[in-house]
Amino acid sequence: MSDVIATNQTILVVGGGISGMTAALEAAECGKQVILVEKTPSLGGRVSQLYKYFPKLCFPTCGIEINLRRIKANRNLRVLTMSEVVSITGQPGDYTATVKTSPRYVNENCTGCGECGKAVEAEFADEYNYGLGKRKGAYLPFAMAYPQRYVIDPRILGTPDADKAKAACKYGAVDLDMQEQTTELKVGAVVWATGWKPYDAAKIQPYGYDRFPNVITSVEFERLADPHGPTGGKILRPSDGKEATNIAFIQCAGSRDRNHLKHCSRICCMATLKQTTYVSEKYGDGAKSTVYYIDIRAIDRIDDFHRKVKADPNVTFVKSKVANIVQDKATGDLILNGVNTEGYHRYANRHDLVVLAIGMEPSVPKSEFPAEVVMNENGFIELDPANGAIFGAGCSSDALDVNRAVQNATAGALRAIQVVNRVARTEG
Amino acid sequence: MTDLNTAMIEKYRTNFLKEVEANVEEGEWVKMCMQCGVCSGSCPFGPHWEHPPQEIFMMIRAGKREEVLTSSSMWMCTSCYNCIVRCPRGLPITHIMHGLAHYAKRLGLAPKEQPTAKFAQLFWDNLTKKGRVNELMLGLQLYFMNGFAEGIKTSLKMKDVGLGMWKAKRLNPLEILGGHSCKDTSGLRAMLAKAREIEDAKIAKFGR
Amino acid sequence: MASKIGAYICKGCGIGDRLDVKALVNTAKRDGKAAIAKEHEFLCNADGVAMIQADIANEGLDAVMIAACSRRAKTDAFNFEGVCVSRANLREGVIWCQPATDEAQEVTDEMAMDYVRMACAELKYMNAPKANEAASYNRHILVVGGGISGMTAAIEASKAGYPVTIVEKSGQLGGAAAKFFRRIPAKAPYADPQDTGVAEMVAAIEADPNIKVHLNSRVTKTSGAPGRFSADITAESGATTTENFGAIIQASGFLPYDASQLPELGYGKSPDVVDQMGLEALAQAANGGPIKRPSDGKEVKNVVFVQCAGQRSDKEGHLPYCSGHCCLTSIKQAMYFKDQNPEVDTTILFSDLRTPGAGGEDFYRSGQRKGVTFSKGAVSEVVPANGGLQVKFKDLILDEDTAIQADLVVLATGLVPNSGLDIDTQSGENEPDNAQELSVLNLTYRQGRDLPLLKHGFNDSHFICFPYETRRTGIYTAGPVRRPMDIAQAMEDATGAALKAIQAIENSALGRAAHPRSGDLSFPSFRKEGCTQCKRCTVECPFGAIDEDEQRYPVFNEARCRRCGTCMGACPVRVISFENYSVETVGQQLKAVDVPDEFSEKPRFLVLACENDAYPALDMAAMSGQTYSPFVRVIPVRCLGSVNTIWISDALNSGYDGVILLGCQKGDNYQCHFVRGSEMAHYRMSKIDDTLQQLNLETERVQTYEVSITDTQRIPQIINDMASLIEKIGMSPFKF
Amino acid sequence: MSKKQYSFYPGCSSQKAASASNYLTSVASMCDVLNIQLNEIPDWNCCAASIGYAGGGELPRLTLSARNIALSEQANPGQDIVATCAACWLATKETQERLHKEAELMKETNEALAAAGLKVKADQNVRHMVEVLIEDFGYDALGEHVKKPLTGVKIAGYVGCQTNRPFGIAGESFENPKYLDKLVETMGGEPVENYDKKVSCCGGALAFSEPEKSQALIKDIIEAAYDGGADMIVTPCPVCQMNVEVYQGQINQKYGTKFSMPVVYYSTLMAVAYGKSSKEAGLDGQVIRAKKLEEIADK
Repeated sequence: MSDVIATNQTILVVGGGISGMTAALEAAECGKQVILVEKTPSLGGRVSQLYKYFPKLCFPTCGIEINLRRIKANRNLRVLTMSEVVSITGQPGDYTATVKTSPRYVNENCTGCGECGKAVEAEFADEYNYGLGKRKGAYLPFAMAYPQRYVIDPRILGTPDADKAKAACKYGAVDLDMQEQTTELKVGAVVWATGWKPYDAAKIQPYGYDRFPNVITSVEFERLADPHGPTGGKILRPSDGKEATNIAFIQCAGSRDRNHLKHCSRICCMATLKQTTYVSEKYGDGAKSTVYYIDIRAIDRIDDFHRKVKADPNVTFVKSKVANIVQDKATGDLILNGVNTEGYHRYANRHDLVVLAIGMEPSVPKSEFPAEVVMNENGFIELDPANGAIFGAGCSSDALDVNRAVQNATAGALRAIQVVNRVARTEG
Repeated sequence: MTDLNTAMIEKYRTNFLKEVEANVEEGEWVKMCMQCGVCSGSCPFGPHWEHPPQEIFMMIRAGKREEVLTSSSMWMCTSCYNCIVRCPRGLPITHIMHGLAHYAKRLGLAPKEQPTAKFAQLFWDNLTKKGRVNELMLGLQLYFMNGFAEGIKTSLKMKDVGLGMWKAKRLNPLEILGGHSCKDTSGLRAMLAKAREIEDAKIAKFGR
Repeated sequence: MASKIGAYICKGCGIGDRLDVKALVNTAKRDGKAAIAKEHEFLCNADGVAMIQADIANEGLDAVMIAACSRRAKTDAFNFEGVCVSRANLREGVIWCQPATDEAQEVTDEMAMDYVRMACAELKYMNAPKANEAASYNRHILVVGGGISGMTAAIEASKAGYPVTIVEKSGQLGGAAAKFFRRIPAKAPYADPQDTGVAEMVAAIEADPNIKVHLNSRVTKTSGAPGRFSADITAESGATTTENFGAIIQASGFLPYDASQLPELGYGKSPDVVDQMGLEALAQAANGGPIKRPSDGKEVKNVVFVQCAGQRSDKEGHLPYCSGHCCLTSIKQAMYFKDQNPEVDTTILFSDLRTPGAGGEDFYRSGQRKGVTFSKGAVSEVVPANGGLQVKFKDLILDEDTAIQADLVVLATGLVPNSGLDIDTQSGENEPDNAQELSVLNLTYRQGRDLPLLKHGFNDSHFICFPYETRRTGIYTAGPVRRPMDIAQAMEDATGAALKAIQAIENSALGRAAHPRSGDLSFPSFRKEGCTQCKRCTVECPFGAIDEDEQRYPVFNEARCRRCGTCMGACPVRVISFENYSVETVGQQLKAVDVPDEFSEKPRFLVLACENDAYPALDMAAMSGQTYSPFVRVIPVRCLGSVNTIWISDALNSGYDGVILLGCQKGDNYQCHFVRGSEMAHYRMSKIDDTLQQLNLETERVQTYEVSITDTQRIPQIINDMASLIEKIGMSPFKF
Repeated sequence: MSKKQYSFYPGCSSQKAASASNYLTSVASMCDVLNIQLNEIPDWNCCAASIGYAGGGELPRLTLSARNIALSEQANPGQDIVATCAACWLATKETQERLHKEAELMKETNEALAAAGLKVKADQNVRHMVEVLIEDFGYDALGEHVKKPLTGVKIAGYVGCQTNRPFGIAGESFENPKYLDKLVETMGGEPVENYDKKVSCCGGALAFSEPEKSQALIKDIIEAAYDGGADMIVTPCPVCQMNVEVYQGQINQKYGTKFSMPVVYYSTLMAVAYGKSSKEAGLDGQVIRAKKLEEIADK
């Protein structure tokens, strides 16, 4: 931290997901000084928790690897993990950002050898897998985590596990006395790319996410389908670990709904179409997917992917917002009640797993935002002169898919560069 | 132009929609429906609806005036409010259904033998008479609303219920002689008359 | 050529416990010819790095061999300016992927020693690349197309301090948007159509001394490379000026779909059936007053919008994709009527209403609030009736065939990218006579006049995480030419493209490569005397970076080059190489491996692995504790496209029992970030069977796979399968 | 503890010898313990319930409730209006809220009220008795008065529709409100876990006009209670109470079931737990006797 020198020609990028990494890299590769601040212990954000991308069904980790290589190779870019921007004051070309860094309890000596992880016994819900699995109290968040440095869960401090971890490290990397640090950074412009969080599914009461174990969210489903996930890529339902073969996908779970999120989250339709291919890929004719939707929003070049999925005899589409879900206590199956509005057909369909295509909510609400910015009522940062040189990027600015988020982040990088270049010109 | 064409020309005109917006309680919400069907799926009487709410909204937008107003569907509403709390567009569906049913009745288009339509009217007359509901009278009138013979049958069928209630002192045969009432019934009637007058005037203004 | 090598063997992470480090030090000295060879308890910490730096300074090392963890780990620690560095992967590549048993000890040690030998051998033929002095710097950006995208790119680049020239073929700026009455709102509350903003942008451009505009002009010739593009700008008069640029943004926009291909929907039959552009024209004419229908000037009292007209369909002549903006556009256009006169009936017939994002749904609700009628319906036909038009359709909600009477029908037809010539079908002898007019850029590139097209004729990258991964370095597309999009998205896209143009300018000036090998200073050089002018390199370069001179010799344009090495892999006479990556750096590695004789029962086989996907997958397999055959030797390559067949024959000649190539997915949905590298490799390997038969070796000894970075189980399996295959078919006879 | 005062709207069914007279009895006993004073709105009239729509229409119906509010403002100024009947609460609260929001409606309503010499401001809250218990007292405070815990009595909390939707009790969800279960626990009884039919409709509004259809719904409600091992059902709504209780005979005839499931009010439970007699708790008002409660009350 202490070695971080920043000037008012430095660009601060907040958030280390795909948008933040992109904004930071694109600016740094233009020769600008960039500081990338990430709240969690490693870069990658939401995309690192995806199994595949639509519509190509390629793997997010492939792009992450390239971006990480770009980061490792770039000397204009410095990364601060486990850090949060708590306040931003000043004006374009002259901001002061206060950054709070939580202790990792592991210093740069860490080689990633994993001995501390082996030594520690305590286990905790694995954030990377949305709590579907467990991880040790000393852990590497995921295989491609960067920095490739372990983390000590503060919950093991003061327990014998903490000392075991320390003892297991031959390189003096475990430092249990690490303290929270606060640093003030002088920066010229800020790109805000803190992304999104899944809407709280428990609030969608008729679907009983809080009551029925076999109702899960689409982000959780990504982890189930991923061979590197908690189930080794098997689609096992939480209640009894049985393989699910009759899966319902409910669209607009929390989106397009004035009781929840008013906006359309854009990605959910495509995510569901993609996830039906996971099912077909694993089980072929052995499994059925049913998509309950209002409108299928497979925008632009992607629509042919939509038609391809439609042609799959194992995928059924029902134009209907499911009214409610009832659990069959005996089997843990779920009965979905509703009406197919294409010609009024009432249904009570049984499924063994229900996936809620969960809506996209901006991670940082206006109330918690460290500076005064113009947000629309959906909580997305608008492009507005009143924001000075604080620019929203990626899903902080709208509900976007990865491709658009990256374009938007690249644009955000230029907006920041315009400001610091102006500073450079005036300072000569 | 042939009648067929005239009929065709009426289709998807917003005339009926506008009529509903002007004359039906909460009618201005009809246009906001996005046909998700959550209301239709949420109704406990759903299977008894010939046209569920979301379909009725589409029919209104398609200009199907007669079909909507003569339908028995709205009369199936049990006022459970499931549809209201689940509607992603915040339509006050229960009230719209009530409004449509009332409007149909007011225009004399409601199905003649619709039991709820009849009962609802009995209920209203009963309560406006004295300002408070006379449960016994209401019950009896109801049983006999389909004629004397029907009435005897129903009464016998309901006998045990009545008996039970009476034993539990929750039904008083003497109510038949009058029973509960507001004091200021004249004021109350005047008030209702005035309210009715105001409402009629508005509907007259729109026409039809 | 590295002359003085320092070899450093780390004992950390269990390497010291698992391997005979003393032996490795000797191997580095004896076989690796290292001037200095040291072991260290914990090489990546400050003390270890300081030791190496001291040796570089005091001993004049020009090359450093690090035998420790994977090259993907501790990159920052083992990064020494101006010194060649190679990595022997003893951690992920040996101890983590081999069982810690006594039986395994011997072969594990052999593995480690080979990797040390290989890393030293690689260094012997490596030079630290230096920036090309010839690199040129030109901050001037050429923007082709003066629509919203082009104007945005120009304004945003200028704001960052870069001069811009816009070339617009029509007589005015503004493109399609200038023909709009209003645009879809871009700001909260997303309730009403808003001004297109074209006038302000034009004014801003005219007021900006940094932006020059050529109207009624086209680009008739483009040559050069990032930092030194030269473009002929030809006016209608024929007058041509030549200007130099550092980078190019192609914002050539779209052409409306030809609605006359939809006679069933009445287009061309009745003047009162228009497309969305047609409606914009009517709205502009009405200018806020009542919109009148073309046939008889009657005020439109009822209008029907038909969504997805000729779109989202596999029918001949229809567009297979969704044009993205049409739903929002129809809502906007319905508002033209409603805002002017709420009594006008406006009906939108759609199959899926697509109004994504925060603004989209608000705008949809606003349309409903204003009384626009939305109906999910499938339109079959539009015919004249009752002095107007009748739209026949199936109401999918009411489940009945029905019809609407309308004064005016608007077909939401899609947009078609204006992306110039399809170089895959229209270059060389297939080039049409009017190619020059048809082309947008008229590149003088060996591979054709325009950018390669993707599916559906759109330009540029189809990558999800790298939308600006252009196949013509320094030339970036923006706006609807690269994906169907509305004004808001086009402006974002153009701003992003402007950054990439600026980035290309700054990096080419320093001789640095563009994505994905960002910052790489190495570039291909070739020995002219050896060249047979076979043109494979010029044909196979995925980025069209290599031209040909008069004598058909390749002309390398470094600034266009992405350093994948596909040319190097293609060259049959092996005259193409990079300072730090060449036929030798890899060839010497595989030769450095100690191949036991055929009676040893210790086969050897080679894996050439894509450094971005296959190699990391092997690292992660090891991290997750998977083991695989100890007889494999893995060499990472920049791209499978850079694999020269000589490596295969060298390997087989020096007694290897098999070779596996691991690359990325090829084909339509290619995942190779050098686009065609993996494809080229597969093609070349399909030809290698003859070579094998000549050597009379079994063809299955050489195998090529498409793998991905997530194949952490599959790749070890592939390796083990090769091991058992060799057991089955026996060792290679070519061992000495 | 000082007396809490509220303007009280009993509603038709709670009148003497009316279908929910026993509800009122138990409420009175409960309030006596909790030291609540209910000031009845003088000359209140029927709210027209939801079924009033057909005959009445919008304005007349709302005016009826407006009259009650106006009378309350006159007689019990500054006091929240409290109703025990779900329909009464819903109709009055809806009117109060709409009058508050819609100036035009306020104007027309007062125009009509003028004919009865009344005027309404509609600025006072309209609350259900359960809200008063939870918000103004809280479970702990309610628990303090328990003398005879309802030990061993298993009770299905049937919330029904109109106490739950569209307004509901603050902090509770529409699909799975927990307050009845918590009240049962507070009174020492045992709630039925995840009672499926908790918020299902009993078809109350159409019990008379569509008996078969509503009784089919009632059947499921009672069945689910038996499945949960319930000794009785508790409800906050007189319409629910009556429908679910009194038609069991007819349902048994139609479906060959052997239902005899007591249906009581939360106030009944509380009165008993607070040590009141069977009579004071309105247990004599049960068509299907709640024997387990009687035993406790008579101890």
